[in-house]
Amino acid sequence: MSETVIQPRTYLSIWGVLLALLAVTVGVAYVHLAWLNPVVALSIAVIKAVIIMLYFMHLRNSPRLVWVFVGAGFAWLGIMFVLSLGDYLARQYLPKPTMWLP
Amino acid sequence: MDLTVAHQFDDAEQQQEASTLGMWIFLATEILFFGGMFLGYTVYRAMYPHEFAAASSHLDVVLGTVNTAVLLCSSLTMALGVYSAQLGSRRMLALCLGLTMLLGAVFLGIKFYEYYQKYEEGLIPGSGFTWAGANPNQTSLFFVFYFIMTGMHALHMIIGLGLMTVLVLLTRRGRFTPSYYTPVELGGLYWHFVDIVWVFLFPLLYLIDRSS
Amino acid sequence: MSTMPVAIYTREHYLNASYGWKSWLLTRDHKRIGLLYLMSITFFFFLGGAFATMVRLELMTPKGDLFEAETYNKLFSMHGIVMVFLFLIPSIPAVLGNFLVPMMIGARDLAFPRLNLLSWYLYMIGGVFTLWAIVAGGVDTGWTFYTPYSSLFSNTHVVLTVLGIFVVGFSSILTGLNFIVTIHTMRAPGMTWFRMPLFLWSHYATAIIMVLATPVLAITLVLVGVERIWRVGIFDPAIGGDPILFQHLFWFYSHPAVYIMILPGMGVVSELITTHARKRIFGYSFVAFASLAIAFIGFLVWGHHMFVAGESQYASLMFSVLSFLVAIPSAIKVFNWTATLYKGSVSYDAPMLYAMGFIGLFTIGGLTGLFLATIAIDVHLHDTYFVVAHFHYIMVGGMVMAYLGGIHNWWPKISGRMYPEGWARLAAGIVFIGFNLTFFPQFVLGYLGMPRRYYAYADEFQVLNVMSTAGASILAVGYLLPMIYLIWSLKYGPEAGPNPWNATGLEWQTLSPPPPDNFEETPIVTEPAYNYGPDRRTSI
Amino acid sequence: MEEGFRLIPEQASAFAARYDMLYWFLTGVCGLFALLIVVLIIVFAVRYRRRPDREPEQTNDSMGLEIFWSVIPAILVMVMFVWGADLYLDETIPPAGAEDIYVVGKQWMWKIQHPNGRREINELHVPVGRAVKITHTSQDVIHSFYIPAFRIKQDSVPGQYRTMWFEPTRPGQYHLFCAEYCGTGHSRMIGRVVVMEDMEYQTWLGGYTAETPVEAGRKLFVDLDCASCHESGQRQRCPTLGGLYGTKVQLADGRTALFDETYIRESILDPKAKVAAGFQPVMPTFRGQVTEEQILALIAYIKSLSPNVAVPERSAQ
Repeated sequence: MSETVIQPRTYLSIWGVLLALLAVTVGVAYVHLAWLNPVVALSIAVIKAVIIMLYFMHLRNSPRLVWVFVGAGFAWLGIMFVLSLGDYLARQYLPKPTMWLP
Repeated sequence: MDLTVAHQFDDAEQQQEASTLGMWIFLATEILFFGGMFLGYTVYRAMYPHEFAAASSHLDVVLGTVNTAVLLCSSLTMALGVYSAQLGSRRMLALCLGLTMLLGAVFLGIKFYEYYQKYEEGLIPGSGFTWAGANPNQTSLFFVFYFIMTGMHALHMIIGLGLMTVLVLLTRRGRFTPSYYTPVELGGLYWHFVDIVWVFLFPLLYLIDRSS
Repeated sequence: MSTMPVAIYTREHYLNASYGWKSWLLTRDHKRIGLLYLMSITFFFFLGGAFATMVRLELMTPKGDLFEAETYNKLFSMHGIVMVFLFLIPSIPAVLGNFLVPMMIGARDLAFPRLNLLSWYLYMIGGVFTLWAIVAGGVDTGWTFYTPYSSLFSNTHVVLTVLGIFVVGFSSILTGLNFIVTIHTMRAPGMTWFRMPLFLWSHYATAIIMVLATPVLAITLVLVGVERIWRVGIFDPAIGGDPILFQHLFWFYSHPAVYIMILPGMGVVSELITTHARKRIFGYSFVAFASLAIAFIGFLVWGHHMFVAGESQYASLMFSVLSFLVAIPSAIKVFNWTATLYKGSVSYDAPMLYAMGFIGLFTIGGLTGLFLATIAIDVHLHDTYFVVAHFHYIMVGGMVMAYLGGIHNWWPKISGRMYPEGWARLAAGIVFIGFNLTFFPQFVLGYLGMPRRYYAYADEFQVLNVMSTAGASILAVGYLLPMIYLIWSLKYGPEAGPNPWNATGLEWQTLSPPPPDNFEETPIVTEPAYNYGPDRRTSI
Repeated sequence: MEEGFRLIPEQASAFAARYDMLYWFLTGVCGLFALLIVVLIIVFAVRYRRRPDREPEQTNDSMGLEIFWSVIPAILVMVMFVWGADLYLDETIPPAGAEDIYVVGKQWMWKIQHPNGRREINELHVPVGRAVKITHTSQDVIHSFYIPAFRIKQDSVPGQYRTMWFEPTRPGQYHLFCAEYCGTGHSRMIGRVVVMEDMEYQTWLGGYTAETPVEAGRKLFVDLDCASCHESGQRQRCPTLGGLYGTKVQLADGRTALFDETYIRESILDPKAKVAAGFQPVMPTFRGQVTEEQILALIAYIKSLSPNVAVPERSAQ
């Protein structure tokens, strides 16, 4: 399927990047950034996940159809998070509507 | 038509494409399976941020980091395993799979040691939960999700080790050739997925707020 | 291409290819697995039907005088659980889907036959766990398992039932996975996406929902099990948990699940209408994309189950708008089916009667859904018999009618024998009348304010409840008839040729019952889906 | 709830009248569409039934028709949405000055408490013509406070206070149901709502001598020695509670919280959860020492310390 066989050299460099990102994410956790902490931690995690998927899981040279299904998995996860947390957000922070149409 | 192509497929290329697509769809179901737990975690972290931060900084960050590194190494050896399968060198493939299993076992060892530590400190949620700080109930919620998520992840790791054992046996029997190594590829996809789950679990559970 | 109908017993086909229980229990032939599913699903359908009959008998009188309150609560819970998880979700995809998807695309089998057999075994294991829970004492939480009642206060076999449903969920995931991969990679040469029968489009959409929604149910049930065994406060408000979170997770699966139940029915009806009206479907691409639209929007609307449950007003507004949008694709389908009948040659065979009954009843079911999507109306009607009537109109009036229509339509292909037409039309009529008499009074009961799951109710509701129970007994007769004459037809039914309806699907171009590998040689597809042109005579 | 068979529920509240207008609009529109489909199917099935001498004519698709029956239903459903949402949002906020009644749902009974302290089980006496605000919660599982004649229902969720309101317009007796399945006695958890003339209601209410919740709250406030901290001038140990109800309170960790029933209840049961700014988390928890009714009484007393109850409200319709 993946005619272009990925060389061990690439795997090793990807491995190095992942370990570096691990060190970064642990280091950043000790810096007080208040609400920015989880954002940074999660974006680093997303970068690591994308790298693993592209190179280790050969997504780079897989047919586009596989990309669609990977995208669908994360998109549906997004739907569940956005609509559920939207409800929790609306309950805590938005004031109760008093008047909508006069 | 060699025997490795099942009767319902026309050729090996169609079989390979179908198997890979099937595996990725299965991984999509796993994404949503873990997603349910992540949603619960996110909701309660938003509700009780301080209790979650206090409980999180109670976890041993060194062991967590080491465990993440161990899993990243096991992903490397798994990828090299698939590479050697593509080359067709059976000895290298068996070696890589063995290394991957070893690293997986190390990960589980560290994990269960951490569980034992929690047991010692009386942090198992339920009746035996003791917590000196404020609001023990909300804090125990963090440990509930800690145990459920890492427990489910460990279960998937154990299943992964089972898959690897099967792959090693098949390799020894010379089942894989450079033109037919799909099971190794699928085993690799599964293993990397379990690694990705841990990549998200580690910061969310261990690194909530280490700065204070 | 239609070969002469060679006598069934002489020719080798998938039924007499091999004998013995091993050839059935270890089969990898999608047709045999479809029959295994048919038998187990019929058992669970009549088990659920028995619970329904007992519930209706109890509700004949306002006072609770036939069963104890606990027993009644267990009866309606078991009716819900067995019907939803063990009949409605698997029935059309597992029986007709398994049998027909490979044949309709011209393949020899599904992509992963072993996974398909595993799917049936998981279904049976889950069914056995649920049966064990029933025999051991049943569960009284309703099929929705709302916490904190199901996790803390109910003292019935919740964990056992939850385990059973957890296992059955994986059977549904495997079926969905199999269909998606098969439709994507194993279509016969010439069978492009837009030459596929609409049966496959609706099963493709159903498979997407099965694969993407069921895992969330699995994890939700695991959390309920953990909460019930260790009481750690995931959903327990006393120690910080939130019961609304359970409802979000549960309905994220359970609303798409109702589309898993109805979409296959729509696929069957698209086939029945075109075959028995000898007409090309009206607006093929619209009906096809409507299936996908239902599958996608179906994931965005679950909040309409929680309008009064504690959701914020803003979330309710959003879910209400989205719930109205999901009604549009269904409306498009109904209009297209009706337009297909125009200028056709409409036969009154049993499958067509079921299909026309489906369109009428599904329309009423869908339109009453608009009532429940309107927030102000739902405040009064939520958790009353209006909701019960709404989803029975879609499940029983829609899905079961389509299931029976599909079974009758493809019975000649499955068994090689024709069913008795007279009896079949009578049964269809009885089912239609019994159904309407059972569930239409419940709309009025709901508007009057009779709550759901009530063991004893106020006196003024009695007349309508007696009508409903009368209808239920007629409906029961209507469902028993097909089982009798279909089994009778296996031995005495006249031999049906390869294409009794002279239909256009690929499954009708091979012999019936089909050979183990479906086709002598892989068919080449050249014409569009429903090519009922003038060259195709109506009567053979 | 006059006995005897009926097809239309009684209309006994202002909301019920507006509700029924929308209900019959929906019935009309949906009934029309259902009739259209059923009639078309029957006409086509009979007109184009299969006859040996007639072949089916293949009609070709028409994009115009498809657009037509996508856009028209879309517009119709949006009208339904707007009307329904407007009616719903108008009814979510209780008007100012409504009669304040506390309801606690418990496995298989409704415990109701009037402002002057009168308690009832499964019975709710209300005056006609005046808005009544129900503040309700549940002690164990999820129940649902449902009065069909007023067309209102809301789930009583354990662990949080929820408010709903109605304005009875017709004296009489109406059903009170529990609409969310809550166990064995779910169908026994019913009652009566008695709507009385104002005079009758006052005499029924007046004849009651027991202490009002505010007095009961005051007594509890002293008995549980909350007063020793919150009242006697020791400003630096704990905050005084006068004039706080309905305002935003600054918390120790920088967040702000609305000082409402839920905040009071949480501070009584989990004091360290939301500590006020400038104070130490020294307050002990009272979980297990106070019942739901006692918490309600304490809340009534604390609310009475804030004369201008500034809950976001609007004038009664």
